[in-house]
Amino acid sequence: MLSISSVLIPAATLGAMGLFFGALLAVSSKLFHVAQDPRIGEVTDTLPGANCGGCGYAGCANLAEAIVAGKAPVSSCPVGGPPVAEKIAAIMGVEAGDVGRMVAHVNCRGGDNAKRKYQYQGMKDCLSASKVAGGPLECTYGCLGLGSCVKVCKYGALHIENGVAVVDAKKCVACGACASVCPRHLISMVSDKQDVFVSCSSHLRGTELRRICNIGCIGCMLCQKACPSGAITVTDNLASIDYDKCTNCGACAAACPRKLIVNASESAPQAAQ
Amino acid sequence: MSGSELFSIALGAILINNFIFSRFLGICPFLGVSKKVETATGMGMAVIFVITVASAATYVLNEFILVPLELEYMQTVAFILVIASLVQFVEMVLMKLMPALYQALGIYLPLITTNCAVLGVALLNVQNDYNFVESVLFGFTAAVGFTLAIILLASIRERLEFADEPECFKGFPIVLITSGLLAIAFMGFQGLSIF
Amino acid sequence: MKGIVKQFKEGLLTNNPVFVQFLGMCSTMAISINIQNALGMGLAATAVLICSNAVISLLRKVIPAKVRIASYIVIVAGFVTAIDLLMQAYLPDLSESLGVFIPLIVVNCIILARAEAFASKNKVLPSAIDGLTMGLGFTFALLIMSTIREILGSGTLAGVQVMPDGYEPVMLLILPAGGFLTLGCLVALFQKIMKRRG
Amino acid sequence: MNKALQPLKQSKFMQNPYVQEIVKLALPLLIITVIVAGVLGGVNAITADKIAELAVQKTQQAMSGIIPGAQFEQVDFTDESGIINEVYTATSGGEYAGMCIRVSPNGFSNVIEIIVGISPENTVLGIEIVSSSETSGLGSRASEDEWRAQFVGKTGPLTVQKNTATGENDIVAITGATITSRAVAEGVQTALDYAAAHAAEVTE
Repeated sequence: MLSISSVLIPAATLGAMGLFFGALLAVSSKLFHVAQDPRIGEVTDTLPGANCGGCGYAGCANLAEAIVAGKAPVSSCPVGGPPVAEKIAAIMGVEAGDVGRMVAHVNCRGGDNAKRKYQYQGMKDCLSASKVAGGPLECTYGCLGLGSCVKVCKYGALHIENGVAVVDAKKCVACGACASVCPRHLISMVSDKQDVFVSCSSHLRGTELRRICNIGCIGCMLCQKACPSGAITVTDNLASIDYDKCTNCGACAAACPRKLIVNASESAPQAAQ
Repeated sequence: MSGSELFSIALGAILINNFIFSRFLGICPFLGVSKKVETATGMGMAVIFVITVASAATYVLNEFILVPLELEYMQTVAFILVIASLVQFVEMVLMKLMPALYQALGIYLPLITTNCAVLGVALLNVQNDYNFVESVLFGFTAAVGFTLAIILLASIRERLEFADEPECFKGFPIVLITSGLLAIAFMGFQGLSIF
Repeated sequence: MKGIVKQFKEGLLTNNPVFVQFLGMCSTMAISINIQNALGMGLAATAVLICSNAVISLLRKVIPAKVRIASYIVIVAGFVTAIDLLMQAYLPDLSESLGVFIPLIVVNCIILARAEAFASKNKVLPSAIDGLTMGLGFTFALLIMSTIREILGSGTLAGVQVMPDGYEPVMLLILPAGGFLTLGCLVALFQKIMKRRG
Repeated sequence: MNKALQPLKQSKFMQNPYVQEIVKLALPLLIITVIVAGVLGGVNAITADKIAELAVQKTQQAMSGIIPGAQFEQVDFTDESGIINEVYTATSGGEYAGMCIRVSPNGFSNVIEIIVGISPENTVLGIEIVSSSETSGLGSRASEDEWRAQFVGKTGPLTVQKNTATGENDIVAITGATITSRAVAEGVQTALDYAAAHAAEVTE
């Protein structure tokens, strides 16, 4: 029955074990103390701790290390969402706001406007398609529109519109998964305050380009002349904008004869013809 | 215990009663960490390392402390205390002495404490009343079975990225179905027996 | 009051431990072969979840970070062994059929995940309720799994012959592989429903 | 409380950082383990005899199922096979009516406990599966009556057949659970061997 010894013996043995292991952990935590950025501990605690791997890292502590080392954005925990992002931003001394929300942007609008070299019927994946004779498009820079970026995006921020990938700025958390999976490296991270973009990445000469894509940049330099702040320059047959100098005035978009400079503030202009 | 008996324990733990596909132990990390092959291998190595040490530790604990004091009912609590502290201790030692190996295993070590397989091995060792060598061997081969399973699944999952399965099957459902098919394949080993 | 309803909805549907968080799958797939096992396991796990969440959130300020995992597991193991012993004494047949799975509740990921993610950060009452809702979510998932697997797999429901005599039971569903397949399809169905309801 | 600890806190022993860390970490763990162990010790003490009593009750029930109306008396035994747990001699109406042996061979997922009733002429009177947590629907079908009835009357070396029983001592395995069927057969065979070897010494 309930005798004293039947309670004391287990309590004593397990207590001794608890003490032994507690001491072992205590001594080893002192002996093997490795200087570690205290913020990693704090960030790990704010993360939900489910170690689900949704952020692409192998667990929350791993993500915390990446955030503290600056390799991962503050808001890369999908499960935590904005509330956790704010708390981590506070710990990191970086305001989630002033860092400026980064958003992915696809630097091409060819898609169905670009001529096809052959009819591709292989695996629905841009990487595999780009391996078959350089991809089905005549243009070796353009977006293949097979949706590898759409598939890899965990937030449904990308979709294919008439043959080319388009980013939904509201849903994008700039985790960079699409940028790394695109074989043509067309996706870049830009600040969401930037409205004017050159939606082409081809360095082909104008005559060559006119034949294979009717809304690509032919390097006519009209935009460079029209720009008041000298933000847009044509290098190697392709116009490119220096986002720091650009004031979103839209002069270049108006001047472009091919209408390929997108000005998000107005409605996106239609294709040239 | 003759060689063939040891071999039968080893083969049983790796193929016939594989810890994932027929004993259902350690599924949470198995599905959680099998996105890429090298993370899966890292997890596998960490599991082999911890389960083997845990089997030895739990055998010694059970044989010299719990049984003499008739505290068999305390097995679960004692084993899990040992495993949790062992994992944390190993994590600290590795972080200090072998930072390179720690980076490789790193995050998987704390994940292992919540792994049913580790406690499963310890309890099965006691149930089959294996002696010391058999317990360590059973732990080691069970972990090798786990690693085999997780690497198999990881390599398949890497190719799954390119398959376009129906929308609602994306993510875990297709992984579960794949593991189901792997489990059917492993059932083929059921008939295997060694004399 | 509203908070509790939200927790219930979260536990059972939007944040179901098995179908959404993918926790505790070891026992879900292994136990869900017939209804009695599923019910027994679900209720035992719920009982442990409630008590351990309550006690852990009670002690959350006392336990230092370094020994956090070790102490949580010891508390959970204590509850499980206590329930196991009580079951063996007063509910012998249920305890026998659940066999090795009762001690494995200790490392059932749901309990430790909820302890780590919720109980160690909230007060006692919400943690206990969270334990209850997550436990019911787990039992709910187990029941669905076991109804399907028992009816199709062995033609009976709670031991009572349900399917017509000519029905040849799908033995595969009783085997371990069936666990994976059934859970896979169920999660797919769940994602389809949750997606349509936004 | 704090004031009482004051002298202790100042002592040189407590200044050593290791000791402080140990106290900070090990003390809570110690307290928790002691409480948990104490509670478990108590619960175990309460339930221990109930569980033991249940076990004995179950064995008695099983045995009277095999040899109805007999009194059973536990006998000590020398066990070479490693799976024999208990041996009872059955006497009904004053004279020796056979032996009941509890064996626990290793089944598919767990140990299976079987009680084998053996008549004085060394034939199997019946078997009862006391406890088994084999996969239900497969291994658990071993406890069904008609499958167990196969063993009744058998004496010689038992052989497990996959589909039809041809020989006199054949047992048809349960479909899909050959490992469980073989385990049960092995248990019964061990009991038969033991009874044959020790029948004389028990009856006198």
